Amino acid sequence: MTDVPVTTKKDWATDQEVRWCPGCGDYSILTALQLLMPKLGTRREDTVFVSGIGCAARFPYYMNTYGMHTIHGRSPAIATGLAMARSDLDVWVVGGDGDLLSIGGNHLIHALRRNIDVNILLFNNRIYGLTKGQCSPTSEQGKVTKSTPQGSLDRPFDAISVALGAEATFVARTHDMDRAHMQEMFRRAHAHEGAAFVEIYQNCNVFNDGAFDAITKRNARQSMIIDLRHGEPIRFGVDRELGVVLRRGRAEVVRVDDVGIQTLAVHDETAADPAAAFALSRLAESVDVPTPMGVFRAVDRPEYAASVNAQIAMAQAADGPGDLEALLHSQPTWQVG
Amino acid sequence: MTDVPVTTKKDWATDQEVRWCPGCGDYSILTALQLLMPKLGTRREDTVFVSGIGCAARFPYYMNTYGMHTIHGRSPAIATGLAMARSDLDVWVVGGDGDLLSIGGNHLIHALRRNIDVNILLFNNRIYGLTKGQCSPTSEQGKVTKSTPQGSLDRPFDAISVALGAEATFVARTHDMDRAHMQEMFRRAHAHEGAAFVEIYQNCNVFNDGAFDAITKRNARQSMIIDLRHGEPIRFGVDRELGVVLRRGRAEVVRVDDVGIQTLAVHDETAADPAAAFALSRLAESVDVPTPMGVFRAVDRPEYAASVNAQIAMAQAADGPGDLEALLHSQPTWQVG
Amino acid sequence: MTDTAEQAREVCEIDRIVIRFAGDSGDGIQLTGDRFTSASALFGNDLATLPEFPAEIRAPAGTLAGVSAFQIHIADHEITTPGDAPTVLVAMNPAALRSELSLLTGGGTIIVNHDSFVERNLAKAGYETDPLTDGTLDGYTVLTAPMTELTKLACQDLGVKPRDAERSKNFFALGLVSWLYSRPVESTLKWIEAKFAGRDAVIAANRAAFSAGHAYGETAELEGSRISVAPARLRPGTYTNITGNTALSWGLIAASLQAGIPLFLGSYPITPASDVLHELSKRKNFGVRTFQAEDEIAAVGAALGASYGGHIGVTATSGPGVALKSETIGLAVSLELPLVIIDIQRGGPSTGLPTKTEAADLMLAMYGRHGEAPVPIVAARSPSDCFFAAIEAVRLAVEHRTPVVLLSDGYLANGSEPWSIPDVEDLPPISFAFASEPNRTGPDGAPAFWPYQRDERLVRPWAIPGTPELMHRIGGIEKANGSGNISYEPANHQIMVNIRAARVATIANHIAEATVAGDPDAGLVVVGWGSTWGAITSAVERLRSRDRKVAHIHLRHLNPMPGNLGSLLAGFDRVIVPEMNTGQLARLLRAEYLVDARTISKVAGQPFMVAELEAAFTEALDD
Amino acid sequence: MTDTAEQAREVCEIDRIVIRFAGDSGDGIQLTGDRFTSASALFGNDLATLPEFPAEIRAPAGTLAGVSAFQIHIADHEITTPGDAPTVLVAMNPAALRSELSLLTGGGTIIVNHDSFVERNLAKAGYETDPLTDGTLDGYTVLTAPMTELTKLACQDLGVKPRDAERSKNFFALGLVSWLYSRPVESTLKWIEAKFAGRDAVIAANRAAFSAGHAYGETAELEGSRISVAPARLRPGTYTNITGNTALSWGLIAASLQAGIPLFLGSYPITPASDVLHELSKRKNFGVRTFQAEDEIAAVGAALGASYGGHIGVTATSGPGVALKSETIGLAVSLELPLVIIDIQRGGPSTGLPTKTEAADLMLAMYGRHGEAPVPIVAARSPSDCFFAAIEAVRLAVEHRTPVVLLSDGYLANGSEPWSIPDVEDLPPISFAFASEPNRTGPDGAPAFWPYQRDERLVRPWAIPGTPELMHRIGGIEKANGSGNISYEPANHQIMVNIRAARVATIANHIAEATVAGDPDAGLVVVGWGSTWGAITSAVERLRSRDRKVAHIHLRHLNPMPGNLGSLLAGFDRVIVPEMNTGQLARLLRAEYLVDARTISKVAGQPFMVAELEAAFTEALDD
Ligand SMILES: Cc1ncc(C[n+]2csc(CCOP(=O)(O)OP(=O)(O)O)c2C)c(N)n1
Ligand SMILES: Cc1ncc(C[n+]2csc(CCOP(=O)(O)OP(=O)(O)O)c2C)c(N)n1
Ligand code: SF4
Ligand code: SF4
Ligand SMILES: [Mg+2]
Ligand SMILES: [Mg+2]
Repeated sequence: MTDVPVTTKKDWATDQEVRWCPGCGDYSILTALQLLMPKLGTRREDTVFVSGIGCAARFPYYMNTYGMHTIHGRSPAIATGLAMARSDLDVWVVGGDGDLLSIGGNHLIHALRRNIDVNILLFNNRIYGLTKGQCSPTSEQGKVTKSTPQGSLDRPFDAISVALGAEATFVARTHDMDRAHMQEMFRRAHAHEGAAFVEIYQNCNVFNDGAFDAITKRNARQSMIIDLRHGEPIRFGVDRELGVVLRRGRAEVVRVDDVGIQTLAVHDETAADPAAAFALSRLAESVDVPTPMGVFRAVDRPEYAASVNAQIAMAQAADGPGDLEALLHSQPTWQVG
Repeated sequence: MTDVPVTTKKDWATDQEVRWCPGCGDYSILTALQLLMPKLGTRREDTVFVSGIGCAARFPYYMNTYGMHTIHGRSPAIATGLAMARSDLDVWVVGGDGDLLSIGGNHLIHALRRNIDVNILLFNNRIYGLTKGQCSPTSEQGKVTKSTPQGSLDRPFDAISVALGAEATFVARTHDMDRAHMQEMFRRAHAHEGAAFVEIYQNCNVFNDGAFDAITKRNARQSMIIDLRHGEPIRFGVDRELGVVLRRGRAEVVRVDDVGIQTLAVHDETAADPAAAFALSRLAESVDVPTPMGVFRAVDRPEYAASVNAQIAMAQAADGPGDLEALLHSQPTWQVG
Repeated sequence: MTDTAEQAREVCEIDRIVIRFAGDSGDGIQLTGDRFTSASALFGNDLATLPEFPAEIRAPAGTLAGVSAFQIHIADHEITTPGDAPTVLVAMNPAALRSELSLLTGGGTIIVNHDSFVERNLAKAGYETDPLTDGTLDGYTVLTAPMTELTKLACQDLGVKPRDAERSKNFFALGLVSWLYSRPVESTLKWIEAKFAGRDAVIAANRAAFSAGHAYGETAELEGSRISVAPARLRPGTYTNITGNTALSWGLIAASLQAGIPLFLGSYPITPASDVLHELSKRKNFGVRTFQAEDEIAAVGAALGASYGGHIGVTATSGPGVALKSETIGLAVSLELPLVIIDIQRGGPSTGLPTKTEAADLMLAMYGRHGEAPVPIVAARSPSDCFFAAIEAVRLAVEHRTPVVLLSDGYLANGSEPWSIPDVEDLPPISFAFASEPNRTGPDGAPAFWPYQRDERLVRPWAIPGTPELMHRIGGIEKANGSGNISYEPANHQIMVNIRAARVATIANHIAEATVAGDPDAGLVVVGWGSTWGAITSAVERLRSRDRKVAHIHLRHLNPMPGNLGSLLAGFDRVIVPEMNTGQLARLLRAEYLVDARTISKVAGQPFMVAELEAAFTEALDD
Repeated sequence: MTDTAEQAREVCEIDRIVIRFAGDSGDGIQLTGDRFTSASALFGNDLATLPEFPAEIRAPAGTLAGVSAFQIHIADHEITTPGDAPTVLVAMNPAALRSELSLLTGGGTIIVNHDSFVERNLAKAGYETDPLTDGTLDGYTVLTAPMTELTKLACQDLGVKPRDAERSKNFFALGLVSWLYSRPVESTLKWIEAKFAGRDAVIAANRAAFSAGHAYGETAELEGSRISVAPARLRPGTYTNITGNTALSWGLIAASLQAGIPLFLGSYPITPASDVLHELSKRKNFGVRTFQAEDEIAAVGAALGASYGGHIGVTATSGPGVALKSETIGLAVSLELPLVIIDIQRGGPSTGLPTKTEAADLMLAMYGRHGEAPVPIVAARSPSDCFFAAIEAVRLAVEHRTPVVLLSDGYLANGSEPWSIPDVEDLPPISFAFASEPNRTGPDGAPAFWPYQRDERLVRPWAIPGTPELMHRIGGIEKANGSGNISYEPANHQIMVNIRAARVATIANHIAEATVAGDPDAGLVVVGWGSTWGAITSAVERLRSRDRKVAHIHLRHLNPMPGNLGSLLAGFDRVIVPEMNTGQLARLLRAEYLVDARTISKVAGQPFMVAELEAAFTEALDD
């Protein structure tokens, strides 16, 4: 990426009127990314945003890059083909909790295990926004929605647990109320080679307003957000009086004084074994308990397209560059006349 | 289930000629189940086997119960509807690693999170058998198959990790070489209320012969199978000299002498937090390291259909049993003439 | 419950009027329209409505993209459409005026909220100058009222904050329009109480705003006198105003009662079908099970599984969902189990125009499966007809053990009309019985059960799990006719392909014949299906009132087609087919009967206007 | 590489022969058939083959369900089918004899492995008594040989274990048949060396068995003398024997070279399409990318993503997969990007008959999407023609920026025929260029890019990521023609629907016109598509050799159809359409041209026999 032209936020914005409800959390995510892109040292023409369908999925229309607004749930699969064909591109996938965890769940976990080089941003508002308020795979049990007047019976997924169970190499969580934190996660995701999965707690102020207030409201954050920092003991709380220990394979929130700093778990996002990260993901059991934010896991594993290109190179080294004439004569032949 | 007639294996077998390759591991699984069914105290007419497509998926034809051999990957969804509609039935789902983890992966994880009362048997032979030998989502990286002549590039799923990441309430693993162990797992799965997921290492002697020999061969088992027993320290090895500890959130195999019995992890399949079970699942990193077998997790959570029926009962208690006449007049009406 | 409008002096009676309410999505336009509709319905008019939402996503307030509209046609006689062009436009803001004005009939009446015509809003709507003063509205009857201000004023002493009071301005408009068009008042005030029960401030504000609007009409000097549309002479009966999706949902419930087996809906939300899921999920007291699946494939799969278990498996979706369900519907064809696939059509292809109407999925329903996989197709013709279409779809599915596609569309789904509530006793029966015992003797002389042994209608037994002796396995691989065992026999496959075709074809003997409306002896016949019924009917009536002869055949069943259709068509020298697609039914008719059926096509996300069809029919008659 | 058969005394020359090898799946029948095919090809015969596998799943050895067969038709003149009925049946076990005997022509020759006719095997095959002795074979020429024993004997001194030696018995049969039908020997011995390179014991055993079989023919007293089929006078050229799936895969590679952009195959394994994935995954040195996706939807999605990136996105599947891809194909229609969907048709509906052939997905290809979503359809007519059909499909997709469906079927996919290898220079060009710069000036006077600004063929620019200045967003929601911005405008939607239809319709101006084979002045025309070409051609030739006049039009393009087809059809008084479905093309022709096209239907998982068509055509001519 030599001499990438200097750009500003507005270079990355399109002329299209942004069409989300006033107050929607999607705006702050869009702003965070539009402000970040000029700092990533990439070109607009080398960047592609791929999405499915949903409010979140309208995202590509607002980024002055290449973009595909595809069909519901299929963006990870479509982005997989694009990333395989064009490893030179910077490919982002944006979608909602319905788009990526309900109808698109399978494409998501397969893209993760294959380590496709795409940055996947899951806008989790725990509701179906675009279709006006049905429950989603992240809606809490008992939630009353248009489709569940007596309360949802489905146990929700924890997006981080799902990703870690699917062999993901980069897994992080952030939220729409903290631009700096979002940008840090996006920057890390972009820097990661392979599939980078970022869950963003996002407020749908029309159909699920305040879903994350207990955690993300300014005054709540210190005591409700477990800020994961690589190499540091996991601590949080107004006076950092709380911490996390890993006991018998599971993570527990403790008072630092009760256990002593040295017993606190030291966060290692690079651990080859995802078990500890998974244990941490289980802390976010509901929307009103301290919830880890930050990078859960970031490990190196060959990125898919690179391996694909390597096989092509090997094949060409072995059989020489493709020669059609030779191919057509590669089976037994005989002459007539 | 009062006075269930006494039956024997042959009552549970159909007159259909079994059509698997001679030597296929599927035979031993079929036998194990046909021998077990008479002991479960259920009726044949109350039992339904639902499958997708694949060698494994031919299973229903050989069980003299009700059965649906459906389409590739959809059996968990179809069984979900059946189990929701008929909570009185004993519903089993049988499928291969392609059927349930590739095309059917999404239906599987959603059935697990909803805790649908079905017993899911995953015949994992790490290959596509019926289509004659392409790689599957559980094939090891680098595997040379018809579709991957230069070796597969995909990182495989660990079925147990996927299930645990998807909020499964019952998760177990067994293998086709040990009838007693298979039967024990099937019995436990059957007894579990809600979705019971059992992965069975199964040998495809035609397209992936010996895939599990390193673990399941009689002489290898003692040292390669980590036998999970609830409430007991996790030990294995010819002289039970090896064990498992849970350290910093992850599971490690150790020499018992080095750490002392008291530090060994005591297996708790009923732990509310799936983290420890997940940590154990990571031990099966490849097919040539000690691999845990048995029940990883078995916790109580309301079974889906029961909750559905409860909502119906609540609705009837509240609004009275459905009255069409009243429904048709439930909006403002007016008279003409 | 009925109440009557207090009549005032100098009211001029007219036979029909089309009013269009328009404003920002946030202005509660749909609510206002719904309420005006109920009042008119209770008053006894015949009516038809057409809500028009902005695209699924919310647009910024005050912009053209954010305009929401609701059109209602009320008359003192029977009508079949929401009206081509409104004669009255209620515009709550500049954007509404701008986007809807073109629809208004020349010289029509425009009622605007003057307070919203300020710089910022004008700019957002793309007006450089104020249309109220720059001559844009010359030739129209314009009635402006400072609705926002007067509403705030009215709420002043109620302790309602001005910002909240402002939200009630749509009720001011409703009150004003109610006065202008002599709508009953009491019922609306009562309704406000009920609707906002528990939120006293809101009730107070809305009542005050409504009354203020009504009073404004009475007192202010309004050009043009007050207008009234007398009640229509509808067939006697008890009426309710119903939308297509509600009628369809109730029809499914009625069908499950007629069949005596529970209803199972497996669905995945999608516009404009989601309301079927919403409505049925509120009806669990009927033993209805609703399942919001992870996707459309799981939704139809679950429905099929429920059908195997002895329930009526139903799935409701729109085009994109039907495409996804294709493989599973093919399985249902092979399993020969009841299944109802509801396609509430919307603009396509792909995501297309999710909130706009279209009827271009007929060929998908007919041919959208691999191999030879015929399925019966039923279509609804009006909002209330969705009730009966749903019953018919379930009847065919259950009695003939087959998946059935039920076609509706966005226009029917959200549109409404008064419906003479049928007597529950008169609903069509759905008769069948689960298999209860073996149907043959095995080679060993013991009783045996053959799942594919057929009755005279080629229907196989429906043996559900739990039934002793009848354990059997079914699947999507070709089966030996009779035993149902897997069979790769060439001859057997040919037989099964033929039987699957015959099973559907013979349904023609079990459905109503096609009937001819209008002039059976006309030279020209208009053949239609689905929601074009209303516009075709009106257009045909207009032509006939001008003594032009036209016949109209409207198809409830698209596959198989009624047995008498071929001979009926042979009786006309011209066949034209108006469709909201590029000519799908026309192609089916041409292929089936070799008649030169001509297409009148409109694929613009909107229903046909009566005038459009009237013109097209006239042309067809003249050339 | 060619070699010639050593000729022996008393050989009787015949012009054609149809040999069917049959045995247990484990007996290596396909290998034997393939080898006999190559030998015959190298010898210079024209030929056609028809492998018949048992159902996908392996059946127990020795059972009827486990029988695998391979039929080959060799001739000294041009032939187009693998032959209706074999004149020679090689049966390696009783089950093979039982399941295949009925196919054999009366008085045909039967060659059996005597050793396998023992109690157990006879029972497994359902024979109560030994067909070799109970008169079952009266009227046939029966030639029995103790193949197993003689093979073991031959291998005795090679240090090969008897059990392994037994595995070579199919080579004994091959040797014997090679002698009987005067096939070259050397090439087969050479081939054995190559095929089993590294496994010396196997090579030794197979060579020994083959030679023993050949010697057995020379020495033993065989009824009926030795037969030879002379080389065919084929057009001069270099020939290779090729299957449909190989030809199709190579065609895709050729097309990517012609277009100058890489090939991307997104696929999910399914019979009978998997071999395309297998073949292309071996050709990465051509820069081909192959991706085994998690399912068919991901496979086509990845292909579409690759197309957006500037590759030729292709997906290969069979009916069930096409059904699943429906929604994504609809998206491709809306995005107006190149995409090739290959449907290797098999028996349906649902899982149907996975290993049997059928051609019942035409309507699915034509109409299997929601909304109005037309796509071009191309069909292959013979195994080698799959090469050119693939190039044509890619050409239309790339040049017209549209998804294209390419139809083949199980019969073409696995069948083979000699192919005169084309000169690479003569392959059809594929011309297009990626957009490289802005295509208009924006309001601000600055250069702008409109992704939906069209050229005279209504084709939009293909601007791929990485191109400066051309950043743009596309999606499945309706777009404003030109700018490509989301548009809910009714008028624009109508325009876009019309353009999408016109885009495909105008392709008729860019494809070859339909041509008439046989007698252009006949009264009867046979219209066909796909793999029926061989059987129709032979049947037509037979009739014409009996001085009956028949014309034959075979369609490469099913949508749009050639511009001259309508006028051509008008020139005949009878139109019949043989199809391996219930009449899908016939329905399209009837709807399009209002001609009374009659269907000759066969849906039995097998191709038409020439005799069947000959009879049907004769009947059509006579009545
Ligand atoms: C195949 C298909 N099924 C269903 C829909 C309807 N639909 C559009 S968006 C959506 C889900 C929206 O929820 P989410 O993905 O969480 O995005 P959000 O709107 O909340 O940002 C659904 C069900 C569709 N467009 N296509
Ligand atoms: C929709 C669809 N796609 C693909 C196939 C082809 N197919 C049949 S079984 C199968 C996978 C078999 O592998 P697995 O599920 O592991 O079962 P196994 O045969 O190994 O027991 C595939 C790809 C199909 N029948 N239907
Ligand atoms: S519906 Fe919710 S998620 Fe969608 S734009 Fe509005 S606020 Fe945002
Ligand atoms: S292919 Fe493999 S899995 Fe299938 S039946 Fe044969 S041995 Fe078993
Ligand atoms: Mg959401
Ligand atoms: Mg498998």
